[in-house]
Amino acid sequence: MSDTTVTRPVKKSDFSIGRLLLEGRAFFALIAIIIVFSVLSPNYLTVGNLLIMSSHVAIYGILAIGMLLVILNGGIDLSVGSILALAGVSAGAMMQGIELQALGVILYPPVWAVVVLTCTLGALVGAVNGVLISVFKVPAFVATLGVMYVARGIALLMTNGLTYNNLSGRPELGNTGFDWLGFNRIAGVPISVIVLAVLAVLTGLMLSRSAFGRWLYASGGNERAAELSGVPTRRVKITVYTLSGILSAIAGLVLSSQLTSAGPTAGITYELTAIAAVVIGGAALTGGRGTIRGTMLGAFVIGFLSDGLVIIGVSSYWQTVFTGAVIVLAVLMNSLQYGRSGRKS
Amino acid sequence: MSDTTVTRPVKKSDFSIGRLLLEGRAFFALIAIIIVFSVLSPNYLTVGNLLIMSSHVAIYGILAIGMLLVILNGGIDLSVGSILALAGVSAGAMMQGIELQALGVILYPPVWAVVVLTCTLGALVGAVNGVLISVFKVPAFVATLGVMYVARGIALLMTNGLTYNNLSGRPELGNTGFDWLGFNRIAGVPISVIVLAVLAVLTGLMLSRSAFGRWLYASGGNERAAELSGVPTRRVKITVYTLSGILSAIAGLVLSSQLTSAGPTAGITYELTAIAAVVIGGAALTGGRGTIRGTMLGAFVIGFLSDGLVIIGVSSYWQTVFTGAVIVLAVLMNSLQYGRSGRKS
Amino acid sequence: MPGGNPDLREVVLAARNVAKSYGQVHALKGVNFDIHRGQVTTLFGENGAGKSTLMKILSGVIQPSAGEIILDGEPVTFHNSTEARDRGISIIHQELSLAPNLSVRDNIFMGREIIGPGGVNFAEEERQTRALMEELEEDIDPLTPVEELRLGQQQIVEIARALSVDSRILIMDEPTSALSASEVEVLFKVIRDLTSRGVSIVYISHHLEEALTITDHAVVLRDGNMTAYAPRRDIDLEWIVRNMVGDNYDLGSPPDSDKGEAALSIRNLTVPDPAGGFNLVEGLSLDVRAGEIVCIYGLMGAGRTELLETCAGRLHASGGEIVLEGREVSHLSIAERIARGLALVPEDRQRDGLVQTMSVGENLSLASISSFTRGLFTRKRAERDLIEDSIREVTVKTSGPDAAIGSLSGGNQQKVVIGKILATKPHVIMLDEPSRGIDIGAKAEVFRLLAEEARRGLAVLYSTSEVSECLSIAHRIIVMHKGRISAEFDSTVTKEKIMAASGESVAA
Amino acid sequence: EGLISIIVTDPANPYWFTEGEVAKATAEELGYEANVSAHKGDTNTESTLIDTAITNRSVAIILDPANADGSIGAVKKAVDAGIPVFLVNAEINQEGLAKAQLVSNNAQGAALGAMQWVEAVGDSGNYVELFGNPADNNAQTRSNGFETVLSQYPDLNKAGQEVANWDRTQGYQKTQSLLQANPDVIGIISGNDEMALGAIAALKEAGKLDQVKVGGFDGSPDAVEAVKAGEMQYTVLQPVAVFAEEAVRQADNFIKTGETGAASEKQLFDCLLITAENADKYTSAFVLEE
Ligand SMILES: Nc1ncnc2c1ncn2[C@@H]1O[C@H](COP(=O)(O)OP(=O)(O)OP(=O)(O)O)[C@@H](O)[C@H]1O
Ligand SMILES: Nc1ncnc2c1ncn2[C@@H]1O[C@H](COP(=O)(O)OP(=O)(O)OP(=O)(O)O)[C@@H](O)[C@H]1O
Ligand SMILES: [Mg+2]
Ligand SMILES: [Mg+2]
Repeated sequence: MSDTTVTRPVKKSDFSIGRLLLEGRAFFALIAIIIVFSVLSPNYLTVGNLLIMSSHVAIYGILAIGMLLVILNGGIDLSVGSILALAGVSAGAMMQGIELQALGVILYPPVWAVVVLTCTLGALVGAVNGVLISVFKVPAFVATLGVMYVARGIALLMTNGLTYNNLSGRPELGNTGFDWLGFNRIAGVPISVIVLAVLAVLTGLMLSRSAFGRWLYASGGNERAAELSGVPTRRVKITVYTLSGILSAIAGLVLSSQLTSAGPTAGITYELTAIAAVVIGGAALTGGRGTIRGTMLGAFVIGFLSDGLVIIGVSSYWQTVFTGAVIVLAVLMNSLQYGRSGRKS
Repeated sequence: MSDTTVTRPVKKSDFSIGRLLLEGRAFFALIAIIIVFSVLSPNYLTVGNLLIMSSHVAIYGILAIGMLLVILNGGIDLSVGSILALAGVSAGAMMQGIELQALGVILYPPVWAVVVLTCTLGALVGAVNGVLISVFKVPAFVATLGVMYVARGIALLMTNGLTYNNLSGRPELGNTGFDWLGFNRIAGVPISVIVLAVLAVLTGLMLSRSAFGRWLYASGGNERAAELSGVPTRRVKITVYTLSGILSAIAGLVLSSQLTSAGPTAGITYELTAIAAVVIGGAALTGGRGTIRGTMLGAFVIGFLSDGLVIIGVSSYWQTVFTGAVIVLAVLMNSLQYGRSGRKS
Repeated sequence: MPGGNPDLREVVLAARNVAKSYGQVHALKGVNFDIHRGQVTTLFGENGAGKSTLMKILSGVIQPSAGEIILDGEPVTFHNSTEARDRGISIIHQELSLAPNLSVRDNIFMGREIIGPGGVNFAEEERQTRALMEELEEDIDPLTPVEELRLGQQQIVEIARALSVDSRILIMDEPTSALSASEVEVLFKVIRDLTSRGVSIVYISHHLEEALTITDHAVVLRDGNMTAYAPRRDIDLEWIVRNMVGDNYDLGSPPDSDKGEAALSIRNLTVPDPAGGFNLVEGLSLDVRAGEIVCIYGLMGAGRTELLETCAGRLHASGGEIVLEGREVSHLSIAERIARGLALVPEDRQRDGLVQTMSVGENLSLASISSFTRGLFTRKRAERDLIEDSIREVTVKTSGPDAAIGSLSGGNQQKVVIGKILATKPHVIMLDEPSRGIDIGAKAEVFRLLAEEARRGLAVLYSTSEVSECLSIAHRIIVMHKGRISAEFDSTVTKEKIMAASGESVAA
Repeated sequence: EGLISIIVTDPANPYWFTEGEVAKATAEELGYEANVSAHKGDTNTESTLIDTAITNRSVAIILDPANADGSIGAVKKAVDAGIPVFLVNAEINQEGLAKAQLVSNNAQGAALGAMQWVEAVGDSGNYVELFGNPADNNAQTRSNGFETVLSQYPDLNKAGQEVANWDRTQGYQKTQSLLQANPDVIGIISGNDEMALGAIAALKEAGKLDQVKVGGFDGSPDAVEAVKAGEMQYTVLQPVAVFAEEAVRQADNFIKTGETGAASEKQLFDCLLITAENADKYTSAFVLEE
């Protein structure tokens, strides 16, 4: 019965040019965008501009990594933009000092503590999403929609709508260094780009090499089957939303550090951009299919396109039109390709 | 084998208090909201205010009807807010006159023609969604996200970002009457509320009495099965998005008539409100489950809640928090209930 | 038996040199197939032989890559199933194709509504549904949502839908895989009635004996080719099996393994129905010893699935205990039970067994990820060895571990699910209807595999709805009825006794 | 005395926050109840808020209109319901509806800013402009005001203009892109402070803050800090605190006497320039001691 035996090597997670060409139409889109804008503007294809554009991509890219995890799990996270804002203003509040009224002192946590606390906050909000979805069985779209409103409202209430402007800390309080994230460069590369790259590599390793990655793909593909195979599907789900919360918080830290200010209205509609990046990168919204490579390509397509339109001076209305068209086109190509291979939805 | 025979009465499409109580936690939410706000403000529970609030609900409600159709089909339509804006400015442009440059004349179409043309435009944009989704197999979320951007961009380009102000027409041109939709009342009831009621009843009839309604539920429940049974699933899908487009256009007409102006930035994030109304009303985002009654309740819950918060003078930040919390709570209750009954996911 | 020489009856629908390829897979390689008026033609073949593919072509669901279809002597092309239905051809699909959110009535009439003056004529549809249910002797209210029906009843609805069309040619692709013996009897009565009215039937089943009682002709497919054809009088079981697989397979006999201590002990287990009312499993006690094979026989709805799923940890008991090798496991998660050596091969492989987005290899290794994980990372080499061993052990027919799971035939998919569980090195393996939708060859292989494992000390507990499968490798046969054990036999029992204990009328 | 409903654009911006707070404080001081809500630039929300103000039987409405054209209907509705409306900060394109329209003199302010900008930047070189939300008339008014002054210097060349929707993040990212396209710019003129602050963050990041001068508009506390720190050259203070208070006082007059006490419906309030020299006179949000 077994006429063809198992001689083909396992090459799923290997990097292969052929696979890249086949899978990622996003890749072609990116190349096309770079070529078109390089022709239209001599300033586009310079190392400096590519780095600047990458630092813009970083924010969306970090959010998109979290979104990818959630989408692989078959969910969606609309709350990332709000968590970003909440994380930003929380970090801002901590940089201004935490007043302990009972003791009558004002604590100025050092920057590393601010970063840790902010990520913890992001994790908590993400975990709320996860619990609502996995324990209380609220559909992901609705749960995260609700949390999106609530987190935004809390960010507004915390600051009374205002923006924290001074995040640089003071040397005498020992809490300087916050702007390092957004401002410094290592070997000419902005820190935010490095953060994105590190997070992407870590997530890529997690997805392709760890048991958790396998669990994630399995429970996204068929949750019941994964559960019966011993995958702790509920834990996977909560973890995924928690990670998305942490990544949103990191994005919030990077953004407020770039702007040296933190406001409660930051990140509105970023969830849509992050989702667009993930789907342009070839992930299926039904779960179980998608790669970090594709998602990064998707984020770069969006970022390089919108920055390119600014550089060549296209009106902002046309930018809106183009963004929409690229989203549809890129995914159209991916769908045509999926349509060819798998019949199952 | 057959000890219990088939004596259960037909009660599927009957109006039944018991069913309402069971199905629609949204109903309780609405009652609770009305009671709480009536206690807090003497102005809340007056006929005048209820009618005013209903006329606010009308916009979301009309969008939510279209969204319900789409969600019953297992899809989602993020473009409704943009179509609303596009419809508004198109109507505005037509009221200002269509200049035919070749002939050197300016046409002033009568109001009925403006309404028909605007609905046709909405239908066209909706059909683009439908074709992308059903023919090109682009996931609904992505297709409508793209169209959302494109339609918004076109609306902005059409008016160059500005707002059409004068929609009342001029008697000598024979195009007066546009503000009738938004301003008039029949027997004290605002026209917009009547439009909503008529659309809801028509949709309800379509869902419960027509073959199309059954096709819609069937293809939302199991598309493959519906297709194998001869349901024209592709046609159903295109129709559903087209209807959603038409309803968005109607909402756009009602809104610009209420405001007596049409701007390209109208309706931003209304898609989220419409989706929230549908899910609060007990529809499942996975498709195949949901009623027009529930959706209307959901729309009223949202509208009466946010108006109530304004009337008692709660800060807009708290409004954001409450909206989120109500979405999650209402759906939490619905999920708990679903969890009890159906074993199947 | 309908009389007359079947070969003289006219051919109503025929396939001529029909071929179908899916990329590299040649599902059909030029098949000729005739359907005779008013007769039952049975199609036999292993999993993946191409039976369903041929039927889908004849009913317009898919289009052939080559060859033609002849209806009443004229070549025809169907672009979709509706066109075929309009020409009088209808089909019951192997996989259930019902909308779970709709009622029985709506499912039966979806896509071909009876339109009255005020929209759909629900009353008329309901009347017809009721009549169909009466004909099928099934007590199902037309307004019950399909999702509330058990699998067997859903299959009945599917059959009713095909019957409601009044077609000349009715194709049934494994219509009975979830039906009880008495329900099968009813169906056969209906089929005889239809053929006497001149309706032609194509019938596919892996229950060979059952199919033999109804057939007028038999056609055997093997690897996309037609390998044999004969009228009823020339065929018997041995003939079918020989043509299907080339050899005579038997389902084996109980292995003479050393039976050790009780590996799995179920004590007084009670599982409530989530919808309330009665208990699906009612104070049931059962021991399975290491090296022992126990078969649970029962009708649909007897509670076998609930029993096994409770032991596996998917459902929760309201009382009683589950003891694995001397230790209580009721409080453990599914993963912990798998780690202790208790694992389940579920009943519905599409819904509970396979991850469709993953490859064959990833599905096989899914339940034993920890065995090839060191520290944070999985080890590719170890995983590949595990997958290759599994593919060999359960003989999956695949182009390689990277093949998409959807490209395998039903039987091979089932083997992947079993392979996945065996790779966890269980001490007790539970299989819920492991033979559902698998061909006789694969079935024999599965049973041989289980006997082998039992000889090495594995405790095996499987459920089945086919009596002949009880009398194969099982040392003991448990009969369940309404959540309780109604009888217990050793391997020398007769079929009649088993069926009597299940509350089923003895089939001919 | 009754309820005054105050409707501002978005309190998540210090400018409108001050507008709402000052109006509310004044109303309460005069013995009214006050209720601040926000339409966030959406004319439909605005119309809803007007309806609730009517429902609440407000004695007056202080409104920062969402849209010069789009808000006319909402104002008309309130007027039809017999509630006097006082517009602050932005105008509507129809006179005779509202009792008063109190706005800062954007054209004067823009010209003031542009002159200061030329002083800081010099009269030759490339510059770019950050433009506010195009649906808001002020964006165009201010841009025109800049243009009137800057077009007098033929060697000043506008190398780019980008819509940043009054938003800091967009100001940041668009500036970075504009810098890529025009690395030699010497100045950025911005339609409001938020966008200017975004531009400053981008310049800091690029290490070009010394080379490129930035001018803002609004006079927000953050911008004044930046002016003090030498990062921003100037900001144009909109006297929002002044006209917000004045609007409530005119409403009070109107309720009591039937007259607003002002000569005309449209009242322009001149903007003031804040530079490093007078920044220390900025005592609280949007208040410059003379
Ligand atoms: N959509 C498809 N894409 C790729 N291969 C397919 C597809 N459908 C069927 N096949 C392949 O075609 C062959 C025949 O499949 P088919 O379903 O007709 O077998 P079958 O005889 O009905 O088997 P079973 O008894 O398991 O139902 C199998 O090898 C199967 O893997
Ligand atoms: N005691 C009982 N009285 C009435 N109905 C029962 C009883 N026990 C079970 N049922 C029905 O049968 C269903 C359980 O069927 P299920 O198919 O899960 O059982 P099973 O024995 O595993 O059958 P199979 O494995 O053959 O599908 C229940 O949902 C219920 O509707
Ligand atoms: Mg088959
Ligand atoms: Mg079962």
